[in-house]
Amino acid sequence: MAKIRGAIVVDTERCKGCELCMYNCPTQTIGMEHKVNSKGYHYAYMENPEACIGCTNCAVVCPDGVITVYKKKFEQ
Amino acid sequence: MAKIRGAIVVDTERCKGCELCMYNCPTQTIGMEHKVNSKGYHYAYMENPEACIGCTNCAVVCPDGVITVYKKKFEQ
Amino acid sequence: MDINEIIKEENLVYRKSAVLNDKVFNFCPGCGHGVVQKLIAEVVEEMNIESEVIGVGSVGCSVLVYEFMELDVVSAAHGRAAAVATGIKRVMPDKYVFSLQGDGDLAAIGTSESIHACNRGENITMIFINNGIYGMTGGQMAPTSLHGMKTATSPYGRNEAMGHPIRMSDVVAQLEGTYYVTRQAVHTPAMVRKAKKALRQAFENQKLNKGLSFVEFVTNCNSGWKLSPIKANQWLDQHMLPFYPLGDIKTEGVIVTKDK
Amino acid sequence: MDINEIIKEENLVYRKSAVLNDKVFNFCPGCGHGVVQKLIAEVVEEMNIESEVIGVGSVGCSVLVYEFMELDVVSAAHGRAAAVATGIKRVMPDKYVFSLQGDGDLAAIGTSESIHACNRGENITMIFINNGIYGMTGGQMAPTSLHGMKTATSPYGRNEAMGHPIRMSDVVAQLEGTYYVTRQAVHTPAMVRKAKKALRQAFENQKLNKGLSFVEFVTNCNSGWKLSPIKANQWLDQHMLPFYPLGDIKTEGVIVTKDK
Amino acid sequence: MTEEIIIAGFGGQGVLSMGKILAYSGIMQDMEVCWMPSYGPEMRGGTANVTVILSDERISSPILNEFDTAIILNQQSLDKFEHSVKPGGLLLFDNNGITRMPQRNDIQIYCVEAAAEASQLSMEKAFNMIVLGAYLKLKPIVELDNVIKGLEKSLPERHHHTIGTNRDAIVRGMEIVQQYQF
Amino acid sequence: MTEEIIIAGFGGQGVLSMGKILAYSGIMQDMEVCWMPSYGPEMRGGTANVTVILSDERISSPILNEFDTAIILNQQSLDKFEHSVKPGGLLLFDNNGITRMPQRNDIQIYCVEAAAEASQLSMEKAFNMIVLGAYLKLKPIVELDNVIKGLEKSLPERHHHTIGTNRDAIVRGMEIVQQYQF
Amino acid sequence: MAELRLMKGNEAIAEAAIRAGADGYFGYPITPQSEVLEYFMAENATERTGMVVLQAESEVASIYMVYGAASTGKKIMTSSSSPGISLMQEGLSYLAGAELPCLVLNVVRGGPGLGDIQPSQGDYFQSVKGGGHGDYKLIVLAPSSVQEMSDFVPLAFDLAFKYRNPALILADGAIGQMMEKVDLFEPIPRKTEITEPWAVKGKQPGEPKRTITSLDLDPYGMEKHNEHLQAKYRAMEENDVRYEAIQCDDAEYIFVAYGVSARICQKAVQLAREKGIKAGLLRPITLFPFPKKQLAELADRVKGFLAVELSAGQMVEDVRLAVNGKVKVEHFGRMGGIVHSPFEVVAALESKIINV
Amino acid sequence: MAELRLMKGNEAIAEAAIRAGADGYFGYPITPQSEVLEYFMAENATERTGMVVLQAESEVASIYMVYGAASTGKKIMTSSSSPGISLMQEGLSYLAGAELPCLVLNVVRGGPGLGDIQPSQGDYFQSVKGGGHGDYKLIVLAPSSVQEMSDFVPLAFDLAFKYRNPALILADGAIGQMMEKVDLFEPIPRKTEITEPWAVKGKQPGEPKRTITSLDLDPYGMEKHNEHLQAKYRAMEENDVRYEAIQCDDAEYIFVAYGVSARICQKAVQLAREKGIKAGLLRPITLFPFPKKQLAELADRVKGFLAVELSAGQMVEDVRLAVNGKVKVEHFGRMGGIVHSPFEVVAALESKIINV
Ligand SMILES: Cc1ncc(C[n+]2csc(CCOP(=O)(O)OP(=O)(O)O)c2C)c(N)n1
Ligand SMILES: Cc1ncc(C[n+]2csc(CCOP(=O)(O)OP(=O)(O)O)c2C)c(N)n1
Ligand code: SF4
Ligand code: SF4
Ligand code: SF4
Ligand code: SF4
Ligand code: SF4
Ligand code: SF4
Ligand SMILES: [Mg+2]
Ligand SMILES: [Mg+2]
Repeated sequence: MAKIRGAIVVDTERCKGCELCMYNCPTQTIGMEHKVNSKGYHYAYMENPEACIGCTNCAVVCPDGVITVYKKKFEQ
Repeated sequence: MAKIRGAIVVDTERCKGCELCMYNCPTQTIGMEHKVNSKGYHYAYMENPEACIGCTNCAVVCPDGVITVYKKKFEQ
Repeated sequence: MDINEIIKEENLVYRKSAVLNDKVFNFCPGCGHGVVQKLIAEVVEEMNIESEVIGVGSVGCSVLVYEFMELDVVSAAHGRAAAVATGIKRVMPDKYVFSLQGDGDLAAIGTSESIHACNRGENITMIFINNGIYGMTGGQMAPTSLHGMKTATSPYGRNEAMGHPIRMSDVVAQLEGTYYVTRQAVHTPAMVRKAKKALRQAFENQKLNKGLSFVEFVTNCNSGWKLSPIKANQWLDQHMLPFYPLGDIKTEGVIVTKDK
Repeated sequence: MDINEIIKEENLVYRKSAVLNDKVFNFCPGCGHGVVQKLIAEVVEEMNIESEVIGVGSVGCSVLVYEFMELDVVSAAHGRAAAVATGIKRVMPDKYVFSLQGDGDLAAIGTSESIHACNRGENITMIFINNGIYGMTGGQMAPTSLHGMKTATSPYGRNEAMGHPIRMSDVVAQLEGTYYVTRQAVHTPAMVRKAKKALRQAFENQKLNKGLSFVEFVTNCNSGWKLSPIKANQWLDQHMLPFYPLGDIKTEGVIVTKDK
Repeated sequence: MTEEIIIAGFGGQGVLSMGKILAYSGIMQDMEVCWMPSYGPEMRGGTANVTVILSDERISSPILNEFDTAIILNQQSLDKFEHSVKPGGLLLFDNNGITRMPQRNDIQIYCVEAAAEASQLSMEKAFNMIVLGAYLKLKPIVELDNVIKGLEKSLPERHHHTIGTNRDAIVRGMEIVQQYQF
Repeated sequence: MTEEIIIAGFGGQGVLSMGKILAYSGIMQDMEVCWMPSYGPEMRGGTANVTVILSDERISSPILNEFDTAIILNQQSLDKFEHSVKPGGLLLFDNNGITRMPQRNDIQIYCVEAAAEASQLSMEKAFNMIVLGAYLKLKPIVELDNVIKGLEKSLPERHHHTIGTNRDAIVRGMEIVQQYQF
Repeated sequence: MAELRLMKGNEAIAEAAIRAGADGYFGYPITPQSEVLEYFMAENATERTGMVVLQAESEVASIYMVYGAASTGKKIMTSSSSPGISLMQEGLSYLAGAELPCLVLNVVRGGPGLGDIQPSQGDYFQSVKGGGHGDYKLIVLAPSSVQEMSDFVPLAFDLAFKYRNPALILADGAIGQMMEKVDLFEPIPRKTEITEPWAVKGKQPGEPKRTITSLDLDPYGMEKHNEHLQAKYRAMEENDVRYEAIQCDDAEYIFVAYGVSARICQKAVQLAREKGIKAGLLRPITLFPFPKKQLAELADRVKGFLAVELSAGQMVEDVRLAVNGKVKVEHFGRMGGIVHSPFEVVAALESKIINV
Repeated sequence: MAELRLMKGNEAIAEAAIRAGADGYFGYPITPQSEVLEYFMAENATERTGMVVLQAESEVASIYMVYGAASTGKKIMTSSSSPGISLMQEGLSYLAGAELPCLVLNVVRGGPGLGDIQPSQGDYFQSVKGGGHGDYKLIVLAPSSVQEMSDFVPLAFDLAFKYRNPALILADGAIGQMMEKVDLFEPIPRKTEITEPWAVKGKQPGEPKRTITSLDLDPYGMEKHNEHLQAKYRAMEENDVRYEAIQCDDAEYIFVAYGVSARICQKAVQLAREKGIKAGLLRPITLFPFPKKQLAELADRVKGFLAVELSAGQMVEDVRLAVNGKVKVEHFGRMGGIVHSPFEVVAALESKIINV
């Protein structure tokens, strides 16, 4: 059976910490960093990287175009 | 039997000769004078005075409020 | 029988309203503007509210309304009558305020003011003379000019590139603030009588604080249309009324359904 | 399994459009404006029409659109984007012209220009960001603010005396010149995807010379509403969408009947 | 030579076009010309008038208070412009509808019964050309040929067939004009 | 005496209200005061700053290029305003989030770890009052009593219950401020 | 009652309008003056005094709401900033033509066009020469402190009603946004009875009707009306010039500046005097009527004038017209929202006037 | 081809626009200039040259359609009369700020307010000082004949593109409505290829994108932009002043007048000389840039100036600024649509300048 795995890359310096990606991720992949970026924002990161299915929901709703999404089918 | 008779008074100096009264009179009472008033307009007058039934149609449509209408019931 | 037996004060059945003075209207012969001004005067006189009325004139053939009516009148800039009326009514809520505008005034340059006064539901009476043309300035195309209509600025007929004729009454009827929207005409005696009732209604609504009443009159501009007054009224019947059908569009805040 | 096996160019499924440059949007965190700008960029990129697009910005939070998009853009005065877009499109009929306006811009000060561009059926795409408030100037009441909504100029809630919230899409759908009118939102992934289709449609219509396409986006202004982005989107669902329901309002020049 | 003329009457009497033809005639004769109408809403239903200036030199003011000639076609215009004729100047009028006749005795006064003549000849449309003819008889500042050329220029192609009639009307006007007898 | 101060940080750090309280305190002490914020859309998400002037005389320009004191609450503001402190003047900063430390050696530099302290004491809302306390320790131009009066004036009635906490925060700020060690 | 407060200029003017018994405010938001409308709303002006406050759909609508409301003889106000005031130019010409008193506030920002939102004085010409069409004048007052933002409200209304003419308060982003302490005057109750004979209120039996218009199709009538207006403007110049002279008595050089520039020049006077330059400041308070006579008198005894404005040089023309060539008049100004420092101003005096 | 015709000024300017290769006209009817739009429509300009002609819903819309269309580097025009031009003031400030070339015609009528529709020159200040907000200038040309209504169209477009600045043709009801003979210039074909590097046309691959805006939120950027604009205006003053001097060489007294007033003054010069008064006429053709230098030079050798305008006195201020007190400068004008007679003008010269 093939398994779909995804991954996101967050441009942390551009992230404004709005949390909309986190809220809209169906797999609870995303969390917010405790640290802030140079603008003072807590930025998004993959808290549970293995959960990501590459659905792009987070990237699609991100108002700042901060997230890039990758997806790969793995044969198990 | 009672008969309704009407009469109109045209303020000839204010009449602009638009003919709308004539056109809207149900009894063909009104005609246009050949003479013109000081503004150069042919003005309305009672061509067939006996025909008037005092319905006020002419006065109601006259855009310049030129016509005054009177009406009287006569016992025949 | 002597006609002078009839022409006596006690037999009087119609005379120009006393709210109009003796100046001769500046309108062209046969122009519908005159009838509307007469109706306003009659309604004000019949309601006996001369001392409580403030009129708002606009720029168009009716610009001199203040000359002819024995009422307090404020003359607005082109298109701004609805804003001017708003200003007056807001600080004088107990007065009757009406505005009188042409189609160029209300539906072109004044679109925004008209729409927003309607949307705010200002408790005023907006009177709208739709003659499908800019009368005063010499017969240019108006937003309400019909397709194909020849005007000074559409000498070969209005075409699609110039925009579509707009039914302002239907547009403002969509807005929550309008309470009464009606379209009338004044070129036959029956229409005049009906129109007067509508206008009276619009003024009565103010007394009851009902919000905005919008009374459209489809009239001729025989000069602009380059027809005799009688021909112009016939053209009005044949062309304007099919596109601008008469009747109430919204009553008591509810749009009248068309299927009835 | 190493995440770097996934993060490879050949596995890429989503990246910010290349029509957007690297400058950081001036919007507040979580603002819907950003998503709309992304969608415009994506549609333009996918249609491969960068070199044929002229954008028209307006005054509101999206005023700096010319900073962020790698497109030729003309920045209009407050409220006048529809007129500016008209001017451009009329002399450049082969270009794609879109305008991007807020609700204050399009439905307050720009009412007249908006209505008449729609009524003329200008062959352009009008994009309308309805966030129920004046975002840029600090959260004042907009014509689209809901009843009871607290803003900087209605601190105790919008009341009737301040006018009613206006559904501009429904108003312009009444006009003959509009070909496509739709209301969309962008705060859930599904909505964003749907909205993008609508926007694409609106651009495609230009190619086919269909007349005016009007795309409303109901978005949050979390700063103006004084809510966190997530809370703001919830409020949007609960309050804005019932009053501004999503979906196509007019397609192919015909109003979509609501009973379906 | 400079001739400053006012032509005044009802709207619809062809006042403006008469002035225009006169001006075009002047151009045909290489003169400087200026045609300045009254304009705006007050024209509606009321009077129309136009100032025409023909001159050998550059024309200064297009707006005048005094005229060499006044061509008057109704009572209101007579009331308004009789006093604007320069002493020694010309007043030409059509007495149709005139109730109060001209009074001045320091100017030349001529009458042309153009309205009557036009209706008699069933050439109502050429009424203003009869008046023009009368004027040209009194002040032959432009030649008839140039007037015809002026007509050609000022009329749209589709009306050129009327030029013959207009010419006749002008000639008729020249014939019937006469000094006004107090 | 005239004291010209810039207070700068993120929006949301209470920069403007701190300035306002300072200004009100000045009024309570019969001084002339002026409070001039940066304003407009660039505030959004970015930095906020305010100029406060306290003086015994009529205040001339409300807009300044140089300051006696700069109170700095983030990196961007440090970058922007470090060089605007007059030689010999005061720079007071909170080192939270600061990555490039102040460089000048012709001014007095003090540090107050107000953010850390506020979170430790769970009085995040009074963060700016800790900073204010630190400043007043270094430049006691207004008396604490007058600051409290200023607070009363500038806070709406319904927030007057917080005045005690604010007072504590000010006092705490006075205690923890210390000279910055290069 | 009278009261001491720390307020923004924009807030002070709104509070002053409430206290001055204003009957109506109509306006549209724009930075840097949105606080005016916001203050009225937050303060619930309508409940406090019965004053009407309405957010209009645009500046064009605002000024015509003012036109309508002012026709009733009441105290009516609007406010905006540069682009919005440009949109009101037709309306201002109408208000002046129809002789309606009202109060307009312009909190000027950097232009032209959308420009920026920082303080500027680039709208001087528009304000005093007439940005609208035709020959008309506004009464123009230039506050240079928050206190004056408050004090000039009743003054502006008084002058507006005295002359039946719109009055403009010309401020700038700095004056609007900054807070200073302000001594608020005792509230004046709103007038319930309108006594202006020209004001519309419904034609009363036995009284002639009232008409508010600026139209007269007869050019002779129109000229007469214009002559009447001009006579009024001359009366303003005769009777209502206001200015402040600071250290002018022994001055050899005079700064002429209004609004925020005047504050900077006040400092510049001090700096110049420290340097041994005998400088003074003439601050016009009324920009129209302009203190021509005062400047002309000074011109007889000083060596030069420096007009200091946040503009490319606008008021300097009025200074030159007043000085009429007697001594040198130069201009110094910054643009686009930059405010000059007192040092720059002194340097400009030296380089442009003294050392040439 | 070139052609001699009898035309109204309003018609001539429309015909000239077609011949000058104008690409677009957007306008709204208003007396006394509605013939402009009417002529384009009747002449079917679109068929003749492909020029776009659109009746806008208002003057505000017109000027912003111009703004949009002008952004593409094409030759765009609008026209109106006084109240309509007032409504365009915001737009004009934007056009100047964004540096867009275009042509605006104002056929001035009597003001203020609705006024009347007779000829006036009461919009001079608005035109040359800036009726909109901020520091900006329009290039202002004042035709005094129908011929110039035609000739100034290509000239105005040239200047507008040379400086990337809006140009205004300031006419009046008389010039617009009167017919004169006009020698129409040879048509210039419409440009098909836009070469202006700043014009938007869609971002081309490899080229930087183009932005048309007047916004710069950074005041230092905004000031720089303003300095750039001011430099441009100075260049106009240096290089593009136009005027006509009539019998000035030996004159002792100079009338200064533009447009229709200049024609009347020409007659007045003649009348004055018949009376033995050595009068001359300086007619500014460009009102901005104003012929300051020429007036200053004349001021060194004449005894006085009379500015003759159909206004309460507007251009006279620019004359005074140029003359700078050297000799007497007075104003004579009629208002509200009345046009002065040459006799009145001579009488005014005698009473205001010579016999005092
Ligand atoms: C700002 C402005 N623009 C244009 C005009 C010119 N104008 C006067 S009336 C009018 C249109 C009149 O048409 P409408 O409103 O339909 O009235 P009507 O005369 O047909 O009754 C126009 C364009 C003006 N006076 N002011
Ligand atoms: C003529 C004019 N009036 C007012 C303004 C001030 N202003 C700028 S943006 C704006 C409203 C913005 O609201 P909206 O259009 O809803 O856009 P948003 O920021 O909410 O996206 C206003 C009133 C202006 N710039 N110009
Ligand atoms: S791609 Fe989908 S699953 Fe992965 S983080 Fe984004 S929303 Fe979550
Ligand atoms: S949605 Fe975008 S900006 Fe918001 S937190 Fe996620 S990555 Fe950051
Ligand atoms: S009253 Fe009736 S019947 Fe008599 S004239 Fe008038 S319309 Fe005719
Ligand atoms: S309707 Fe009136 S104006 Fe017309 S002809 Fe009859 S009376 Fe005269
Ligand atoms: S122009 Fe038309 S609308 Fe105006 S008065 Fe004449 S007919 Fe009536
Ligand atoms: S103010 Fe509102 S609309 Fe503007 S960027 Fe912030 S959230 Fe978005
Ligand atoms: Mg009409
Ligand atoms: Mg908004």
